[in-house]
Amino acid sequence: MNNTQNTKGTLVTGVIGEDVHIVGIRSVEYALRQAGFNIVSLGIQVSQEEFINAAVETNADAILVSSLGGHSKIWVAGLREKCEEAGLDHVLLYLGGKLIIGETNWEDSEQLFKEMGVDRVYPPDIKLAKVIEDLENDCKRKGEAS
Amino acid sequence: MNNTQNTKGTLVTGVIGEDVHIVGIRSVEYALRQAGFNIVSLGIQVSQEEFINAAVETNADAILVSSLGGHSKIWVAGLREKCEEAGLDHVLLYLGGKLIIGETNWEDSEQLFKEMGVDRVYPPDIKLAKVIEDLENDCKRKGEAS
Amino acid sequence: MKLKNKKLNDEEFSQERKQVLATWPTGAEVNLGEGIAFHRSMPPHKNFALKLLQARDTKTTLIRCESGIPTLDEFSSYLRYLQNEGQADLLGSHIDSLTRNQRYQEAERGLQESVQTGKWVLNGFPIVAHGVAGTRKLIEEIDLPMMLRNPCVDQRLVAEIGFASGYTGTSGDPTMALCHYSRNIPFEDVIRKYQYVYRLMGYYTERGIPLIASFLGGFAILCPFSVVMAGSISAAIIAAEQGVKNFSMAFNTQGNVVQDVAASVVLRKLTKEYLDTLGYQDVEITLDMTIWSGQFPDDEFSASTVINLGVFAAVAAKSELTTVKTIEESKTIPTREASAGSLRLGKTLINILKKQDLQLDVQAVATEAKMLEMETRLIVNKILDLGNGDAAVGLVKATASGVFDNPFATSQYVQCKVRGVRDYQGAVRYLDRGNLPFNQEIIQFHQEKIAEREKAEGKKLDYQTIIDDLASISKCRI
Amino acid sequence: MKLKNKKLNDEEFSQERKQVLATWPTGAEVNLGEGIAFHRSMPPHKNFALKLLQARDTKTTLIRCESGIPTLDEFSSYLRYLQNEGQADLLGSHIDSLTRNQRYQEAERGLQESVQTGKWVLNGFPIVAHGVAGTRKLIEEIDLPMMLRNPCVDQRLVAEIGFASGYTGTSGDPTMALCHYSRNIPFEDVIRKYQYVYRLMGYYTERGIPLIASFLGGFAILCPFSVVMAGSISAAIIAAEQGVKNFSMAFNTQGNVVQDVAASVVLRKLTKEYLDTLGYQDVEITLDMTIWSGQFPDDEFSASTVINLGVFAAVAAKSELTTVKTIEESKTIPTREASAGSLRLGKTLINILKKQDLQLDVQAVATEAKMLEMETRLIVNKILDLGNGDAAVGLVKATASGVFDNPFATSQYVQCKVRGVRDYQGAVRYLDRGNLPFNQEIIQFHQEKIAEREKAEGKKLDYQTIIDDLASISKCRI
Ligand code: B12
Ligand code: B12
Repeated sequence: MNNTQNTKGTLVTGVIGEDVHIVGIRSVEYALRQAGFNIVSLGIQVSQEEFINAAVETNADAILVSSLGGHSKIWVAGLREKCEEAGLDHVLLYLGGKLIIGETNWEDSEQLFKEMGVDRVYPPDIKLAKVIEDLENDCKRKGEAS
Repeated sequence: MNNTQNTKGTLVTGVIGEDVHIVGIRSVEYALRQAGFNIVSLGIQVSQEEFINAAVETNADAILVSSLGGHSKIWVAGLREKCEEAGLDHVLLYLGGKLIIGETNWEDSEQLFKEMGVDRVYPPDIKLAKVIEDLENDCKRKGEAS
Repeated sequence: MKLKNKKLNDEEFSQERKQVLATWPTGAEVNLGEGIAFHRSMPPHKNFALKLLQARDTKTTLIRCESGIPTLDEFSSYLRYLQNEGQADLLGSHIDSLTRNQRYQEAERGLQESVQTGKWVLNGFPIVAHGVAGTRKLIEEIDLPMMLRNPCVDQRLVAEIGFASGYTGTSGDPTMALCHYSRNIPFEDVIRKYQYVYRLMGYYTERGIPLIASFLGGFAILCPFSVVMAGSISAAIIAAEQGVKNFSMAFNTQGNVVQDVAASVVLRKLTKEYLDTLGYQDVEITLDMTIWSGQFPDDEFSASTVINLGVFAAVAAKSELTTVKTIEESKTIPTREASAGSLRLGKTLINILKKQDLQLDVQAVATEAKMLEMETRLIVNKILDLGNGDAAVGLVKATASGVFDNPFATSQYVQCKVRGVRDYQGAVRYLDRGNLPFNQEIIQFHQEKIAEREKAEGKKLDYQTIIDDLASISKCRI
Repeated sequence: MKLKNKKLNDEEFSQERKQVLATWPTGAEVNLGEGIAFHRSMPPHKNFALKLLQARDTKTTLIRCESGIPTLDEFSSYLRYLQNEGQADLLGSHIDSLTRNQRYQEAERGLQESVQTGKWVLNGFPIVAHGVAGTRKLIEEIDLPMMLRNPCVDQRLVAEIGFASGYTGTSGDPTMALCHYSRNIPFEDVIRKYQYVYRLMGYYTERGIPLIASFLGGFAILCPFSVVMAGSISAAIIAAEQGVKNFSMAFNTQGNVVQDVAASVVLRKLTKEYLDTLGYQDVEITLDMTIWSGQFPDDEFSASTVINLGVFAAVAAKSELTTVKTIEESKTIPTREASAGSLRLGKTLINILKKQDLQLDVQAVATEAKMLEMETRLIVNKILDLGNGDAAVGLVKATASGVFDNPFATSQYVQCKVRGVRDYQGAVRYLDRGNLPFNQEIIQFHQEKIAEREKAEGKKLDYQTIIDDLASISKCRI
């Protein structure tokens, strides 16, 4: 399942769409690398195709999408479907950042993205320890399932 | 009706009850004096009796009560009745300052004090020109009536 | 009884205590020995004076805000909110103004109405109605030092109940009480009542419980600093004689940052010097720079800035304490959210500036401080002269002759001849120096500063200017 | 095409214009002659450059905030609210990021969805979708100067439409666009596109319509000022060559007030000096100190203080302009109430401090400025050296070799080797100077400052410190 023996999993990271906010995902990468994951970092303005190609190439366990600018809905729609087309049936999709402009209810946003096929959606004040915990659990479960 | 020929009217002013906020009424006095009224200034912590005695002595047209501390209800209650007892049937009662702690609706407070027999109730952001105008009108009407 | 700046002897003190405690039933709850034992049982971090000394050592500015809610439960939860959500360093209790004026009966009725209606019918905490038993619950639920905020003529019973309950300081001093909280009580009487309060504090202090007294000397609301500082220094001398050892020298900032900082320099220096010279050496002095206390802007955003500006001056002055107003100051007794938020506003500034060691224009501060020091010295010296070295007697005489004064006093015994006005840069100057004993250099300095503004505005400064200047900060300018 | 810092000739320019205007239907609405006539018909108080020059003459700090709402009606009423209720001196329009990236089709869809749903689906104003006709309505309804806020790689079409509509300036420069708004576009291309924009501005300027360009040089978010200032000075040289005459030299304050003020001194001095030396003498330079642009506190009270602190630095530095964030910065596109309130927050501070002529610790500012000036000179000189006197060529080469750099750049062409970190007093120092061409004195200065903090905290500063420092202001400390 992992392409490297000694990591907890391989993760493709990037900022989706036309978004340039790099600082958040850099912090996430730093924390996950410290926690023992293998990170494939794509930087900013990553298209759906680039995410998928990288995940296929590296046999990734998860794709971590960051989106701060407020256009997440526009950019994330269709990503799950494209993953399936590319044969990435079991890849985990995580999404974090500031997703909706003028968000009034976080649960609504979460619901919206879950319906698009995102596995986990995080609010901006998420503690990275929680993300690590989720990834460890999800990757293990995924490993057992496959 | 006035005890001095050349003024627009005689006004007794003071801060009622245990209240020490002097700055507001000093500004009021200054403005009314400039506008041509005769001011009898009683200062702070004026009791109902002191207001009434001063009004009787000077044959005042109006009593101007200031109250900032928030205890206005406690101190103003009964003032109109005491005026009547003292034979001050036609004296005008004006009230201004910050009347009610945690006031949510100015109209309610106004109503409350009007029911106590106060003729005019002013919110803190009142323009003094409006007070002068009211006084001029009310004093004239009072003069015509008596 | 003839007033004298002389420590009350044990006999006098205990006689008077009996009378004071008898004025209201809850007075009977006070037992000095038991009160001292209670203080000994409190952790040292709940002592106001000790916490301020720590701040002095670490060059930190601590923050608090004012508050007073009638009922115990609500006040307790309000204060805990300020402690936890507001990150307050110290707390206090505004006493309601009925209690301040010994109208305990009415305060008790107001408390009952507040309990029944759930509305805050009183404008503060009616401590006498709550008594020692009730008040101690409050003290025990708060993990910060608490000070009484009670600047009135006669705070003897409130102080007795407050200290016995665990408050570790009080604010209000005879000059404040006379100038702004009384109408026709002779200054002798006011001072005499404060001598009792200070003796009571000395009593605790001598038994190892340092209680701190706060001095303001009259409001600096469009009033030049020298006359109020002369007042607070004189009041401090009176307190020192009764055995007070911890002095929180307070003043209201007025918005010209250089002048506010200069005032802090002078107040610290001269308090130390006068107490020292007069033989009160083993004392601890800290500063408390409170936010502008005149009319506040209605707009909460602008009010935030006025608060920040005061905190900035306090940090720049390395004041041990800043007392902030809230963004709802112009309106009414603030909600706990507004109070806590206003504390965080200041706390953020303090934390960001903490290690920056920001120095304001050293030259400008020094010039301002030099004049201020000269003025203050002349007034204090004259006060001491008038009393033949007795600060209490001197203060009474000085007030009668206008050597001590305030533009917005409420007492008939204060001349209210001095008038302050802002100069071109917003510093407060004497438009009228009344009977203050100034020399030609000072008089000229103020005249020049005023002339500068008159020139810039093309008109003479007069009473209308004073009214405008009183309102200027509430209109978001200076 | 070979990049050169050389004024585009009329031929090149008009060729390129045709291509640019053809990229989207609304491009056809632009007519230069008619645009200039429209500017001539506007009152002078709506010109950004002229208003800033007035501020410079009267030593005032003007204020604005950022905003961008998709629909015309809502944006117009939003801006009028900022003008009337926020007392803004100047306004602007953030362009949405789809438009910034030439995704005009999607921006148009987003605009339609916004109109239909009444929700703000876009993160800015899609000016290309609105075209000249639509945008001019906006300009006509606002009585203040308006600037495009559009720091992206290719703002040629936005600039064409914007200036023709009546905007009188633009922000964004090639260094900013490269560092923070691109991923894999070569610097040559970015600069070349900006040469067009600057030529267009020169064209208006030559015809009596001064348009102002704003320069940031890269974000100073935990990045020492010298490297970003070297970037903005180089970009200004490139603009000057194309005929830009009005320069708004901007930078983000970072919270250490002395350092922020020192940066203003150096930026003003060196911009003037380099433009002068290189033969661009008839230019006007003003400063724009913007609020900290890193992560903001969630708490709106703390956010208020962060805003106030930046405005304070701007006033202390006598900056002609301060650009404020809002108390909702950490959350989302702010409501108009939050924006207007945040403007009033700053306006109150400006008005109160206006005449105070506050001088910060002159000595500390001078020391800080001396080092900063030395650093900035070394970088700019090296950039010019690398280009044999050609700023454009030099900047590209300097970036490739890390002589120009930024810690949080998004472009693969930027080395991101430099690392900033706060010293004990919160000033930002080079933890890693990458390939910046510094001398021993500078290297040692930064090392000493870092060592001071390491000593105080008892541990080495490393990547974790950077992450912590990035978040510190959002956690209400420094
Ligand atoms: C710095 C910044 C910028 C910089 C970015 C510099 C850079 N190279 O990164 C610049 C100035 C370039 C910028 C530009 C813009 N910005 Co901006 N920016 C910010 C700011 C101030 C801080 C962002 C930041 O660095 N945060 C620090 C990091 C550590 O936090 P974070 O990103 O939230 O990430 C954390 C979590 O969210 C989480 N996380 C993030 N991603 C992911 C992904 C996964 C999978 C997981 C598990 C977790 C996770 O982990 C991090 C750890 O704490 C925010 C406001 C704020 N937060 O204070 C606005 C903000 C994000 N920007 C905003 C906007 C609108 C823009 C612009 C569109 C403005 C415009 N119209 O011009 C442009 C965008 C242009 C574009 N093409 O994208 C808005 C977004 C509005 C919304 N979403 O509703 C904000 C909120 C400001 C505002 N109030 O309007 N911005
Ligand atoms: C200065 C001040 C003080 C000073 C007063 C100094 C002095 N000698 O005057 C001091 C510090 C002593 C003080 C004390 C207290 N204060 Co005070 N004080 C203020 C403050 C900051 C300004 C008041 C002021 O001078 N305003 C300027 C004048 C020009 O405005 P004004 O008084 O509103 O008057 C105008 C109008 O209202 C009108 N007006 C006033 N009276 C009348 C009468 C008539 C007939 C008319 C027509 C018009 C009129 O005309 C004026 C012209 O503009 C206000 C808050 C604020 N406004 O910013 C709080 C405030 C009034 N105080 C308040 C309180 C609670 C107190 C204390 C009880 C606090 C305590 N528990 O310790 C004590 C009172 C003690 C006592 N015994 O009364 C509250 C009142 C709460 C409420 N009403 O809901 C306020 C609102 C502060 C707050 N947010 O909590 N205070």
